[in-house]
Amino acid sequence: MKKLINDPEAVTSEAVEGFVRAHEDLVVQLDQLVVARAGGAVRGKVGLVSGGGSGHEPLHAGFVGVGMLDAAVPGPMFTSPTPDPILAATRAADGGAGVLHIVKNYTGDVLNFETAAELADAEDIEVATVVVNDDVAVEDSLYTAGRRGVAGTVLVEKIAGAAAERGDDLATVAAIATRVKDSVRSMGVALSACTVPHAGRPSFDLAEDEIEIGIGIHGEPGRRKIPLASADEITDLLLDPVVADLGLTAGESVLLLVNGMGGTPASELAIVYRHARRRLEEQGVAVRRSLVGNYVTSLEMQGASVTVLRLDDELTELYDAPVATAALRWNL
Amino acid sequence: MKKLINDPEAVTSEAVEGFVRAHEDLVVQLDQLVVARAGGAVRGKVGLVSGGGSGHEPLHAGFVGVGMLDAAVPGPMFTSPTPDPILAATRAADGGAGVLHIVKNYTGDVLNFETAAELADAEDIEVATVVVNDDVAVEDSLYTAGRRGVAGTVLVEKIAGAAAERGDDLATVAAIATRVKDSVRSMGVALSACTVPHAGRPSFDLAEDEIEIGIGIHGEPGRRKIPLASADEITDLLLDPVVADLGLTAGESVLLLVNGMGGTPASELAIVYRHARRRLEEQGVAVRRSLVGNYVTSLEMQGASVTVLRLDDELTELYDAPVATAALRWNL
Amino acid sequence: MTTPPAAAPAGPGPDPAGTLDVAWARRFVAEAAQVVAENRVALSELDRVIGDGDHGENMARGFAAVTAALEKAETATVGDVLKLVATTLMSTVGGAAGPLYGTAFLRAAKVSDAPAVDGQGVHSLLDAALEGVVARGKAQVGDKTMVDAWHPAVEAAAAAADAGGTPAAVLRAAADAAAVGAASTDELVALKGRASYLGERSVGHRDPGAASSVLLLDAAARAAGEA
Amino acid sequence: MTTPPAAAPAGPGPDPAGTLDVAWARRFVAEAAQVVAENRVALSELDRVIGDGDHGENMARGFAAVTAALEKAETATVGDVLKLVATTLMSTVGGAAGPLYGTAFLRAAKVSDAPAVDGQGVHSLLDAALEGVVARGKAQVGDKTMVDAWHPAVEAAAAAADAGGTPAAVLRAAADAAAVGAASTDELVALKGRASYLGERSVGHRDPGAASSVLLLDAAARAAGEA
Ligand SMILES: Nc1ncnc2c1ncn2[C@@H]1O[C@H](COP(=O)(O)OP(=O)(O)O)[C@@H](O)[C@H]1O
Ligand SMILES: Nc1ncnc2c1ncn2[C@@H]1O[C@H](COP(=O)(O)OP(=O)(O)O)[C@@H](O)[C@H]1O
Ligand SMILES: [Mg+2]
Ligand SMILES: [Mg+2]
Ligand SMILES: [Mg+2]
Ligand SMILES: [Mg+2]
Repeated sequence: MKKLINDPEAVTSEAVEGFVRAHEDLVVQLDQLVVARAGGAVRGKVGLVSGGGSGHEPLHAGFVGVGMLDAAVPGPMFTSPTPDPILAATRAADGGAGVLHIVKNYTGDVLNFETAAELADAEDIEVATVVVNDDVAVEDSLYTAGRRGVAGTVLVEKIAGAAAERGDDLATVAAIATRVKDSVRSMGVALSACTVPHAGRPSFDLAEDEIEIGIGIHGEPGRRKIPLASADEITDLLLDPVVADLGLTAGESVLLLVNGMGGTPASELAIVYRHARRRLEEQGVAVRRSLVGNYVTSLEMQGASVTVLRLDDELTELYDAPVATAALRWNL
Repeated sequence: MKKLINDPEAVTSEAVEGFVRAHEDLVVQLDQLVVARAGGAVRGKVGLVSGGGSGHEPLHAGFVGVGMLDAAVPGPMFTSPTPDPILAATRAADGGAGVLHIVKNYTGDVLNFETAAELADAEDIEVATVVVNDDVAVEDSLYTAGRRGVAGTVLVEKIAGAAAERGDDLATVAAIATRVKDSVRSMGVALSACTVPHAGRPSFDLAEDEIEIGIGIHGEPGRRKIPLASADEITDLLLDPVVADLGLTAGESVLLLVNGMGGTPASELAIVYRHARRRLEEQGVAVRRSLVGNYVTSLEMQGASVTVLRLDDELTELYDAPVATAALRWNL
Repeated sequence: MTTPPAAAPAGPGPDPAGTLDVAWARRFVAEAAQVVAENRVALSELDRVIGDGDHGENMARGFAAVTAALEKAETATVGDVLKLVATTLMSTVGGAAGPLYGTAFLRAAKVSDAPAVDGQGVHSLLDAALEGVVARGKAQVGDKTMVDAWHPAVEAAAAAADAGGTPAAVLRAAADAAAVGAASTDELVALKGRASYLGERSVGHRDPGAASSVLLLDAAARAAGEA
Repeated sequence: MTTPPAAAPAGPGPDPAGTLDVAWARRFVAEAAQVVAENRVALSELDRVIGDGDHGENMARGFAAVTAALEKAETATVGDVLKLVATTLMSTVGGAAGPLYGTAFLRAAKVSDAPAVDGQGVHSLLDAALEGVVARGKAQVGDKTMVDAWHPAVEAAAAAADAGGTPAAVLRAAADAAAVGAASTDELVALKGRASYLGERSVGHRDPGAASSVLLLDAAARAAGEA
């Protein structure tokens, strides 16, 4: 294992410290491992809190700032944070109008945020929760842990953040977040596994000519291994289930997000984007907004995911609204 | 070799096509492999053109837009473009006030831009050239090819771009670009080599416990191999020669850029940044601006470089000026 | 972590009437911390295969924190100790296991807030723990989770307690049944937790949380037996 | 590229007076394209060790383009062919080698704009090529570049031409001297081009541009000998 780290146990705390110092115009670090918007909670604005295991940078701390999250809670590497820092973040984000928890659907994240929400409630902070579950690689069923939350989370955070920023109340912000969650689907592929620092070895094994389709973002293996194929073929394997699950039809408008898993060159993401866009357009779907880059990563994993969000006018307008965070910034 | 590509020979053209489609609000592609600012040359504004081998994305096309480059010329993978597309880019960037060529100091780049400048001159387009050579891993000498241009190039492009945008004439823009070039130094490390698609094998060999200090950005081996060390130790090995070469002293202000080589997790870059910043501050140097991320990459190489730019008020103001490109965007 | 376990605190010996007291609870924590530390890599490896490879880390981090917290804490009852375990695990383990074990210990603490716990008391305590896991995680037997260890453990504890077993005997019965239950997860398709994402590919591998549950119950039994 | 070389175009046979004509120039291009394609991987491997591993790619791309361009072009003189080679390499090779070879062929074309080139003419042509490389690249003998192949080649060509050698003999002398010169780069520390970044670590490896220069000069000699 070769990494630019000091102590495997200190990766998260040192990385958060470095991140905050590099972006001190945008964020501050609280006593706990919590990254909050500089200047504190905005009075009267709904606060947005997200968090989860570390190793997915820029998620979530990279999205703290104006127009998006008010606080992020980076847990240990690939491990949900505990309720304490989530509660601290919730307090920091509360401007008196309540707080939305944006949670990726993993048992650990759901349970820890649930506990934190109970504790916040005991302090009279109103909390609403949206659980993002955009990963079509996993079947959604009442009898399983359900679909995972992956790259679509960024879009929920961006769009709900814009709604909060324009002054919507908690119920409205939560409803918009839920609408985004219901309109977004993703699927990913790994060409290589990642290595969690304290584990010291790759999270799964892949032969030189194999790739893993339907991976999560925690180094979990995917649904199946297949032989290495061309970028266009792989893109089809990611895009087709997304389109099918969304039930997209000709004439609809979408946002297309091609997300890198951390170790993928930008040129490869552009090649995946090129084909996904062509394919959508061939099906009569208009790609009105695009995002290509490393947004929800798995450390140094090589691979990518394709996310499609069905757009309407309001979601488009909220997506376009000003944002100033470390990893997304426009119109500000 | 596992890559998200179709044909190794088509990587650059497909990636450029995908990139342009994903950012059609900012850029257009010309007939040749040239990426130009959407809306064409700005009348009366000095045009900025840069280019070089591909594989360093987002450099250079990711920096085309308002406040930075007017056109970029992506060559074949790690290979300087030929004079023809450079000439086409120069024409596209010319708004009647002349064009600045920003060239990284590699024999191939210098010679091809030189030829293109001669051809532009023959068409009565005034061209000035700045050759960026910030890599302190290479000794600068009249009797060698001299220091390479690496991550500092981004800062030359940003700051000269702002000067052009505010209306400075060609001589002034070139002088500012030269001032940035003279005030910026970099040094890099590789934890792993990268694999050029058509080569199909790593650009150099590294054992499991070795790293390469003083690498360039073209998969060239560096000055020396050393055993893997801690992030803080490696950061010192990068930062110390940079500070020494700049002759930085207590009381000065700098911009600190920690650049990822493409396959490095954001958390590791933050850890390098954290230590570099601490070290600079211990020496009484004020870090006034920071940039941490993948800006000048070597495909999927794992590693990082540390760049320090000595700041004065004018350079700071130009750095802060609005920019809207695919990879750098603020105040717009 | 290869440091030796904290020495069992000097306390009253085994109660002649066959009850467990706060000293047992403290010995249990010491035993548990040691065995979790020893199995850190093994638990993470189980989790690497069908999860995200951190279960050993999570548990080791949690029990190291419990050990540290207990050193500084005054505790009068079994319930005091279990409550400290609960809150510490809840705030240090993270992941799925943190809230699940945290709730389990919290519920167990509530029913053991007495100076001494007999065989029936041990059963109640285990039963409350299982209820806590199910309340939070909503898993059923057969879903390939820690419930597959806890459920047979509680059943065996009930039988042993009804037969008038000592606390040590009840815990031994529970631990042994948990081991069988954990082994039964090998052949199951996971329906809850991260392993469920693998579907059929989860078959052939043991659930890490079930494995750690066996370690904890075994530590409890050994702490009682050695008393 | 493993396609066979374009068949040498039918043209006049060897000039009895011992001069080279446009047919030779076309044969030279065909030979060069073939040998560059055959050595694509080997040249890139040389470049991988002390450069960026693309020299074979660059040259193969360039000569494939030259072959295609020449197929469609009318050429009356040696100079016509060399000029087409020059502009095509300049616009397709990129990197350092593109402008360097481009300028070399451009300068050579300028001094060979005649229907027939004799032994002295071959020397002038090679001399002009070398001057072009030096004018652009500013390298000296001993800097571990293609100049280390070209410089002895031109000296040998001068001697052979002065001795009244045929064009074929002059080219053979040049090619053989280039091979010795290229081999001499093995022990040099690079002072120009990418390999210079390696400093002492460049010792023990052959310069790729010197190696490709030998291939080109040898192709020229063979094209003359076979005429
Ligand atoms: N819904 C659930 N009910 C009961 N136990 C569960 C549930 N989900 C997960 N678990 C248990 O948690 C264990 C995983 O714990 P851990 O690896 O620490 O957390 P994470 O999965 O968040 O990384 C699983 O092996 C399983 O026994
Ligand atoms: N300044 C120079 N003068 C002469 N030849 C040079 C010079 N710089 C580089 N070369 C030649 O160019 C060759 C490298 O060509 P190539 O690999 O195609 O370009 P690049 O180095 O840009 O990748 C070297 O092996 C060397 O022979
Ligand atoms: Mg986990
Ligand atoms: Mg090159
Ligand atoms: Mg786990
Ligand atoms: Mg080269």
